Amino acid sequence: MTCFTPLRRIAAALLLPALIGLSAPAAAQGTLRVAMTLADIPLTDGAPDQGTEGVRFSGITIYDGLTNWDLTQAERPAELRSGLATEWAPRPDDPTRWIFKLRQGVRFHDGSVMNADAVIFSFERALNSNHPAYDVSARRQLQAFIPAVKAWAKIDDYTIEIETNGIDSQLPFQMTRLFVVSPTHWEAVGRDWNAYRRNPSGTGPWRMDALVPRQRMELVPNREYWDAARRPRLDRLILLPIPEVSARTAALLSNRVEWAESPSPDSVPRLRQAGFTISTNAIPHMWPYTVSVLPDSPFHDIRVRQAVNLAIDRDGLVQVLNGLAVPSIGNLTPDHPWFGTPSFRPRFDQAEARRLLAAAGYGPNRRLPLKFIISASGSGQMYPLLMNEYVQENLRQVGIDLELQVFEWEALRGRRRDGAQGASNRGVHALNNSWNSMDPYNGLLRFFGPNELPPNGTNWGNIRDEVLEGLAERVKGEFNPQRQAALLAQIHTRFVDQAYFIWVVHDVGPRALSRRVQGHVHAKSWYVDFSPLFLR
Amino acid sequence: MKAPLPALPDRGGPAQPMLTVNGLRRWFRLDGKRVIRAVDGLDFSVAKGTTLGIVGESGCGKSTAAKLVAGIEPADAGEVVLDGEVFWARGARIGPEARRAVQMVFQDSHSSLNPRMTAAESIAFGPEAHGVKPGAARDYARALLEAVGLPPDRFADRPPMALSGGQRQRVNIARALALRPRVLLLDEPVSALDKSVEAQVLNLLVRLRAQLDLTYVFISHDLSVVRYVADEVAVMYLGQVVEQAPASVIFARPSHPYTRALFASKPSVDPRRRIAAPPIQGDPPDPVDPPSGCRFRTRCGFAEALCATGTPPLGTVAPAHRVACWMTVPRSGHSQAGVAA
Amino acid sequence: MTAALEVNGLEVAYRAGRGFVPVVRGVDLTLARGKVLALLGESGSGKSVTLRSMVGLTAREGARVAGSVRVLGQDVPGMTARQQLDLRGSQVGFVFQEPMTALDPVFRVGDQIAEVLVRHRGATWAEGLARARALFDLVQIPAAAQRLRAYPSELSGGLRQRAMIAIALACEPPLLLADEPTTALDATVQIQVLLLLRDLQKQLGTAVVFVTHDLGVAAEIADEVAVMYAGRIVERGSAEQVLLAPAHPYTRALLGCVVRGGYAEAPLVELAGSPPDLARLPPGCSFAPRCGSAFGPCGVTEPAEVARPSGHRARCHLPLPLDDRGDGHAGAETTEAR
Amino acid sequence: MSATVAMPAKAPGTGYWRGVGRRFARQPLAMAAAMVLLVVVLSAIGADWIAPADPFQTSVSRRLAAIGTPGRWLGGDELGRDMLSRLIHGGRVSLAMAIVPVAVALVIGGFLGVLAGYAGGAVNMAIMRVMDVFYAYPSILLAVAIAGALGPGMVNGMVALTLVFVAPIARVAESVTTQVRANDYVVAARLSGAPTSMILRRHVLNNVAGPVLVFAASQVSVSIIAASGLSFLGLGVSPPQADWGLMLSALRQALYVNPWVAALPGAAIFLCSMAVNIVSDGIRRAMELRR
Amino acid sequence: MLRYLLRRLAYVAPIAVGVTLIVFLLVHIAPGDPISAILPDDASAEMVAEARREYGLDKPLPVQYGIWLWRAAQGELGTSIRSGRTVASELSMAVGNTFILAVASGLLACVFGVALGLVAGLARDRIADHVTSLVTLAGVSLPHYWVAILLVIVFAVENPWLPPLGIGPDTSDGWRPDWAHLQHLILPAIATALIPMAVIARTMRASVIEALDQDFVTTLHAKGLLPGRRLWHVLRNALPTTLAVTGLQLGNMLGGSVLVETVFAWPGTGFLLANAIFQRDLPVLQGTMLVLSLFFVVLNLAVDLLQSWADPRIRRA
Repeated sequence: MTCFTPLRRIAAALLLPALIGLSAPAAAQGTLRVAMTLADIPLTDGAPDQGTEGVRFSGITIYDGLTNWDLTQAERPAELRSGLATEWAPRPDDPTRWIFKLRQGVRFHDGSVMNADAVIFSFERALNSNHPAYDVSARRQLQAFIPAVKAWAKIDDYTIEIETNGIDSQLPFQMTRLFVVSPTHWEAVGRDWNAYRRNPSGTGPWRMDALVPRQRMELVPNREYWDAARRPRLDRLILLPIPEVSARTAALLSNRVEWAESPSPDSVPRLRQAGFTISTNAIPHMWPYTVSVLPDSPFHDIRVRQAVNLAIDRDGLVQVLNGLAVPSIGNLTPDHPWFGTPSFRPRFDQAEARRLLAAAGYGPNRRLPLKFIISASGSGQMYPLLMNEYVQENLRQVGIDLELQVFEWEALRGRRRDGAQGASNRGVHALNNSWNSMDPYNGLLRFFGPNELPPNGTNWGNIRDEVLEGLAERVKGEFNPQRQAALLAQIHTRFVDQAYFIWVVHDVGPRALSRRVQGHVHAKSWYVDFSPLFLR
Repeated sequence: MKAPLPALPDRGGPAQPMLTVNGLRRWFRLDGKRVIRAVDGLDFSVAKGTTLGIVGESGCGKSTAAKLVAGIEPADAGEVVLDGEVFWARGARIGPEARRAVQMVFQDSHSSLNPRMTAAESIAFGPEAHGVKPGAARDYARALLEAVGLPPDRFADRPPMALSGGQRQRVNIARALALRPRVLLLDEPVSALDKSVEAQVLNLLVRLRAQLDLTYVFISHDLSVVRYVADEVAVMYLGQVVEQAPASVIFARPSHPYTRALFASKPSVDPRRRIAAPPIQGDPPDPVDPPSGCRFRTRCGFAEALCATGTPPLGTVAPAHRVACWMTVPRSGHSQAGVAA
Repeated sequence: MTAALEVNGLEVAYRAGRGFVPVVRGVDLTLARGKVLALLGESGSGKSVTLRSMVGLTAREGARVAGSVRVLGQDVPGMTARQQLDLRGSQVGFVFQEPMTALDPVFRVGDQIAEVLVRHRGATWAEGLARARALFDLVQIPAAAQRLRAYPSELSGGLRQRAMIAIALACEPPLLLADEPTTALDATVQIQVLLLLRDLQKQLGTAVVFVTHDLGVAAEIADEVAVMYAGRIVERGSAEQVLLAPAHPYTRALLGCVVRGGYAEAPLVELAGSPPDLARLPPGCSFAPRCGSAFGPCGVTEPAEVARPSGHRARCHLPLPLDDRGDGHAGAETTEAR
Repeated sequence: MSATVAMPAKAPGTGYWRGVGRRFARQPLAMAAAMVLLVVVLSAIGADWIAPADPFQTSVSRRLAAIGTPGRWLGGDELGRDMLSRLIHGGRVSLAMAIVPVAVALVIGGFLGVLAGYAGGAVNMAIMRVMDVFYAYPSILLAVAIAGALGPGMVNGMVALTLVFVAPIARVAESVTTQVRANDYVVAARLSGAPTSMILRRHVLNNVAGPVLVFAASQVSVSIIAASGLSFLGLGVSPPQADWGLMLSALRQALYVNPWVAALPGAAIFLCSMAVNIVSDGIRRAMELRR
Repeated sequence: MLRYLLRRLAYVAPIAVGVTLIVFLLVHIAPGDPISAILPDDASAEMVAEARREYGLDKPLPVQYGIWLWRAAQGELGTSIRSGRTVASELSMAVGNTFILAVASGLLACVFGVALGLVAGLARDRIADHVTSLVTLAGVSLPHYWVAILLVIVFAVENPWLPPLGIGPDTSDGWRPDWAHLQHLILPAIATALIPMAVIARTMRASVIEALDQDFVTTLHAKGLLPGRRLWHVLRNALPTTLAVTGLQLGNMLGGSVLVETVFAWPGTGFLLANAIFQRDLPVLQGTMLVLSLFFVVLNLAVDLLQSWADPRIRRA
């Protein structure tokens, strides 16, 4: 504040004092305004775009999945809990067929009843191109997130059966993404998904009240929400897309919003000083380098992979980020049940890094040139330029000349789809892409094995490891949670020991909150539940 | 003065006209439909060693005519014959050697000198373009400066900005002479000069013509200047020659009503002999939309119905005296036909 | 009745670099009402500056002006800016050389006339336009109604200058200042405009100062002639006196330069050299370096103005010719004979 | 008119540019701006020797250090790197981003413009209509769109900016050439039968060069701002290269914390752009030939 | 006048076609597959092919151009790859918002630009001129997006006088000319107007000086006209050039708004364009570029016509 006195004085002299007070914002009691990092309101038809951010704001607010995430506590990683399905299990006689019992007495915002027909309709519209309600946009948004689903059938009004592609224990996680939409409402709006987006109807705790594309979405509580504990306490929730970080900061500081996603590290001291809370929690989201282990890549050599992991000063970086990150030494945080017991601990040890590099044949006389592709910004990418510059400087100290090639986010995604083996990525040794790791598939299984090679998967670096692949097969067939967790811990142990990634930090999902915001729980999840919030 | 360029040969002898212009025409098109008939059928010839004066008011096409003759502006029709050989015809290019034969001096002495070049450089440019070594061209330029009355020691290295109007015009004359031309087209060379300087330049031009065996086409709006330098005079009106005759004849017996009006419009310096009434009324018409028939008819005191329908031919009324007026054509149907001539 | 114009010791200097360069160096003039004075001179002689200084137009350009100017008995330099504005356009009209640039290109001609009447005569716009129409008839512009609505670029040169004259005469001023008003025009148009001015001058009884470099034009219109050289009036007198019996060598040289012979068997009389640089004037008579008759004192002291009883005056060390007969036959014949 | 008095009698032959230099030197503001530019350019060239610290050396403890901190005399950036060194090194990239596109556009646009202006007719039509098409875009929009299409990066940014500047420079070159060509001295040169190349070299180019260069110089300031704008949007220079636009973009958040340090890159851009504008104004004024 | 209009139209038509070609090519020279933007990470090859077909990306470029142009001519700009809304609907809202900003900043730029330029021109080479000239020079030299951030910090954050972003109050539907909305306009309009204002002022100064140097000004003095009337003459003469530059600057303002709209989260075309670039939303990118550049072409045409109205000499040329 003190630094700004001169500017303030100038401003005071410049502007007529009469102007003061004229624009004092007067938010209605109980109206929470949230500044999103997105540039637009995610699609509101139950198949939100813009990834997990879209799910957070337009998915779990208006809709429910068959399963939901439990976002009520901040200490442990978020777990699954029942959503529109009250219970689910594979059929004992055929573990590829799952029976989901549906919750009774749930109504859509349009008043119609949620039942098996509605769930089947929700599958059909996304996955059955012959169905009248088929919507290609829904398919694009959904298909990749529910790869296990092969077929679906209604058994009775409140029971359905889902068939998986082979045995797959991951189905319940995937069902968090299938939001159930109202067939009655779809008919009512003229069988038009665009109309549905303007006037959506789900079963979720929030109803959409207004939508101005690229400007604003207003949600009001669904007073009849089936889970009384999750009935919103706010009068109104307003979501504002403000992609420019300085604009979000300005919005907060001038009291235009009570909640801003991802404040920039540099603004943290100022925000704290102004009385805002910076809420963080290690969320299942990692910010690593996905390396190419192809034979022509230096990272083919495990010593190089480990050396780079040892060269990075994660604590320093966290400090630079003003605490808006936690160091990452694996896909998961060490307190995670699947973390396992890796013997390789990525730490800051540049001497050891130099030794390993020397062993691999690099040294002061033969510096190691590396080329990473990164993005300038993007969903979940944190502060890519700043962080990459920091890492670049770390690597320089151990004799690595890192060249950063910057793309805008979608172009980088294109490079990701090409895989390290793709022609466009020739000479590229790593990809800087953040990954959400909230479930076994997203956190571990998709990064190795032949089935996951781009463009069908995200094994960008061509990791082939028989040990990992064998363990992964076993996970899919294991329905017992404890045993599944044990297997996953083995996978993660092996993955870290092999240093298949260069881990840097985990996201802490930073958000800046006005002191008026009460009831906030920062779950260890990408998602947040707005229901318990209220304003003081 | 030793010229580094050879003189151009005289081909046809003294009897052959130096310059013959046949059917020269140039129309400018304005956005498709409207046409400015800047030069609309021009014929004349100039004997060797003489001066043809072309007189006319602004917009009559005399400057365009000069550029057409010089081949610097493309003509729509016509040809120019130089000493018996075609200098240019439509579509043909002029060779660099032939190019030398016809040079020009412009009215605006300022815009006709490159502001970034000294007097000597401007003069030397032409010879250099024809392969003369820079050193030799420079010496020649200095000699030419001397010849036009500018001591090279004082003037050779001056940029145009540091020269007066009269001095610049002398440099322009030297520049034109540097290529040893046979014909000099002088487009209002003295009209931007003060009277006292005008006399200096006119005298210089007259002297040089004799010295260097030149032929002049001298364009001017000023009758008295033309009267001083010209052997033969052509009067232009709206792109066409209306009268042409030897100077002595035309000043003694102007035949075309326009020529007469032009002469009568010139005030004398004697306050006792004042002009009682303007010889003609009105301004020259817009060349975009010239009057039909005889173009002068709108301002002519003798105009009759005939003048609006037919364009009078440039007919011979006396030896070497040609006039384009219905009144000079016997039995043309004009009430004054034959009377005036 | 006061004189239309009395100028005494007018000095005008323009800023150049650090100092000032004198452009007009002590000009004395008087002009009776209803008379025409031609101010003759070559470019740079200061004639135009003299003219514009008479109504305070040069002070605006940053010129330093000294001396006395009385227009219709009123002391112009002593006036406030506002009083000068009231004088100009109302009691003194002005016609410039180049009507194309002197008229505002983006205003209709009629409005440019009317605004003078609105300004000085308190007319309404409608009255101003009606009067403009009458003025167009006065200056013999045909199709007046249509031409009033035209922009200057839509008129021919002659019409533009007539419009300019209409502006200058809109308030029927007793004094008209004309700066080379016919120079930019073609010969056949020039004479029309000149004679129009002459007729209007007679008709309205306007006194006119007419600046020109053209001796013929001066002869055509002037009652009196003053010849300027290097910022001074070197000779003045009646038109007959100056043009037919010039007393100053410069005036004689000018007359000699006028081409009027037949084909040039004999070269023109030429005036050697060029006008002096006003910033570096030679000592003595400014014309001395170019003067064929210069002798001892010419290069040392500036000649004072010598007047003859007839009123013919000149600044020259040479005694004036005694045969100032006023009929000027001698002068005319000698020049014609060349 | 009379305000300008006859020219001094002595004027050296090659004196035109010397005269421009003299008239330029008489403008104190322009000289000061030229000095500023000279300092910036020299320090950019000699960045490796002048910069007091390694511009890439991070220092967590000196993040956003205040101005005057030992070892960080102009403060530290968001990674604690030395601002002064980064500003000096950044000048190199920023100036390159500003000057190279204009210089390349000057060559291309100048060539096209002179060609169109001198050839006239159909050639002129063909070239200038194409230029008109490029001219039909708001300049920053065009730069953003091209850079967006090509992707971020210094070279892509330069290509985008070059394309932006070709059309305006070609327009100026064309109009100046057309004016010069209409001068009687060019007509006289053509009358002399000199080859076109010689006329262009001796009569056209040296009269066209001045105004076109002055215009191009004024565009450098536009380029500085546009280039930094691209970096701001993430379409310009990539890290870790120090570039003022990138630094401005990276530090804009720190404006809330340490405004004086964070405002430095913006101030550098402003200072440089202003200096360029003042200098090009000064040259323009010095080049005015008064009769 | 009509003939002039037709001539200008004939001149503009090929430019407009050229503009569409460049807009089209711009998108297709872009490296990277636009399809990847619209598909999930692990989309199958069939999905890719299907999307290609759907967006017509499987056809040869000239055919794609033809189809695109034909559709664009009918006002059909396609569908946003990301939002599924039609590009036309995305644009209509954004164009409206940009228009509001453009009008506001255009007014600011014109009023202050003309006023400053007039003051400088009339006070030529005096103190007021030097000061104004420095101010306008600073105006063209400032990175306006940076100024935008500073404006926000000073006038919205440190002193909560004006809102820092958005086009209106949180719950407003559509724009209304009331104070609640106008106050949102102030800061973005100032930031956007900065450069055009400075350029207009510089042009105005030059035109005023040029007008003052013309001979007719002496005539005005000789006619004894009062200063107010003389000023009116000078203004009318300075107008055509200033108009021309103003048109160009207003167009450039549209371009500059890319940056300013980003800073102020102003949901206009610049905001749309920037996001379309980052999201590789090709139909939106194309549509926005097309509309903005065609608008620029039309704007220039309008300025031409205005200019010919203001200057009778142009009409005759």
